[in-house]
Amino acid sequence: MALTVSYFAWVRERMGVSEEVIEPPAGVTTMADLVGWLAARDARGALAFAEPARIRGAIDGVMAAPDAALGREIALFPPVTGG
Amino acid sequence: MALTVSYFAWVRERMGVSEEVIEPPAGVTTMADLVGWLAARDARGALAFAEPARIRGAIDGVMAAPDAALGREIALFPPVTGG
Amino acid sequence: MIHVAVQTDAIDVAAEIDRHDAGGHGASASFIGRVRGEDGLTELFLDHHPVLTEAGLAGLAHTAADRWGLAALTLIHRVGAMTPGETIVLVLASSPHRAEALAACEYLIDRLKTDVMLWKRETFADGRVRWVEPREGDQGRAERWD
Amino acid sequence: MIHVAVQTDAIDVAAEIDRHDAGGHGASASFIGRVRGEDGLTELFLDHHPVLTEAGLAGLAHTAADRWGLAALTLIHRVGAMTPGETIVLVLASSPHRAEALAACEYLIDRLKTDVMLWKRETFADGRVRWVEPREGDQGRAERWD
Repeated sequence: MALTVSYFAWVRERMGVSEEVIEPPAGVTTMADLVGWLAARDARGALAFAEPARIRGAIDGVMAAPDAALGREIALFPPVTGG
Repeated sequence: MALTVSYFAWVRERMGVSEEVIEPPAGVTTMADLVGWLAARDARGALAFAEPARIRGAIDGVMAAPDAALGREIALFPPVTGG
Repeated sequence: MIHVAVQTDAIDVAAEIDRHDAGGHGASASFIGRVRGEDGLTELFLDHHPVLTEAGLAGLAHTAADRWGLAALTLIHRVGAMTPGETIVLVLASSPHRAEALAACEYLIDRLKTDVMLWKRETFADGRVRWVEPREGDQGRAERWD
Repeated sequence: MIHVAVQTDAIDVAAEIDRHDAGGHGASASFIGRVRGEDGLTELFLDHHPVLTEAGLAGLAHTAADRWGLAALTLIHRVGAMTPGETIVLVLASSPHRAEALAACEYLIDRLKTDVMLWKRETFADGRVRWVEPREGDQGRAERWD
């Protein structure tokens, strides 16, 4: 299934793109799976997702936990620093 | 000794004047003495100082306790309600 | 930069913010108190003491600026007759970080209720006139800071 | 009256205060956060998520308005590139009485640090660029409200 994945802050810088459409294998069903798969995919993924504990995510526009099932649009980013 | 006494808020309204120069007897040496003497002096004093616990005062521009010795300028007023 | 004023003129909030903000502080907290038109109130009159009111405000301002290491503090209180919607008091507190500005602002507005020589008189549409009594809650809020 | 915005344009504090204050609320508390020019900082860039950032701000605004029964709330966050002295965030909270306006203002600024999809990147005069890391203290301040 094709997923649209967007990246923010230093995750985007390390991935070198702000958004991409990907087709992970069938075994990738949760956000944690996706982060692990991206980390193993190539050098930029290994850099961006070297520390999965520092990665937050949203699924279809809603904040989600690592074990949440994937949707169509996934956002991956570091902890926030607004205000 | 002549004292200048000023009144504020409802104390002023009940006294009917904002300021007066008075010459209390020698036994009046503290602010509490002065309040008691004003309460006994006439009907408007009796009205303004019927409840001495509700009266606050300043001596020569500085907030003072009831047992403080009198100065030259005394201000008498209710508890404050600013802000 | 501490600016304290007691005035019968209307408080120009925008102008005061401009003056206060000239330094471009990291964090600015403010509080604006206005006359509420509840229960048919038509006028709020604030009586004050010509010496003690400003001295009291200046004392609070310096205490707050020292305690929280403020970069700037503006404290303006209006006195005399006001109508509903008009600004009674303006507090602006600035510091490099937010916690100090917010705490100073809250301290000042709490203390203004109990420590400064000001007395409120309310006039209502039906002709009633009454001097506002101190509220128990105000004393409690003010004492949190001791 | 809740007004929430995420914008790349400069925040016009005076205009926002005018709009917010149209109702003549009894008490208004505000917080203004600005870019600090410490350590030779020349630019602050705020990255944001086109959907989640505004949704997060709106969620916080409604939570605060309900929790403290606010009469009006304005919450504006700038995103994109900014220079020292420029306003990053503006919070205006109004209620009949002061305690609610002050608490809501403090709640919002604390939660903005931890609950809204925004990321700060700092650029310095010597060419260094770094993404700001979350601070332990921010998490603690935000959790006070749980």
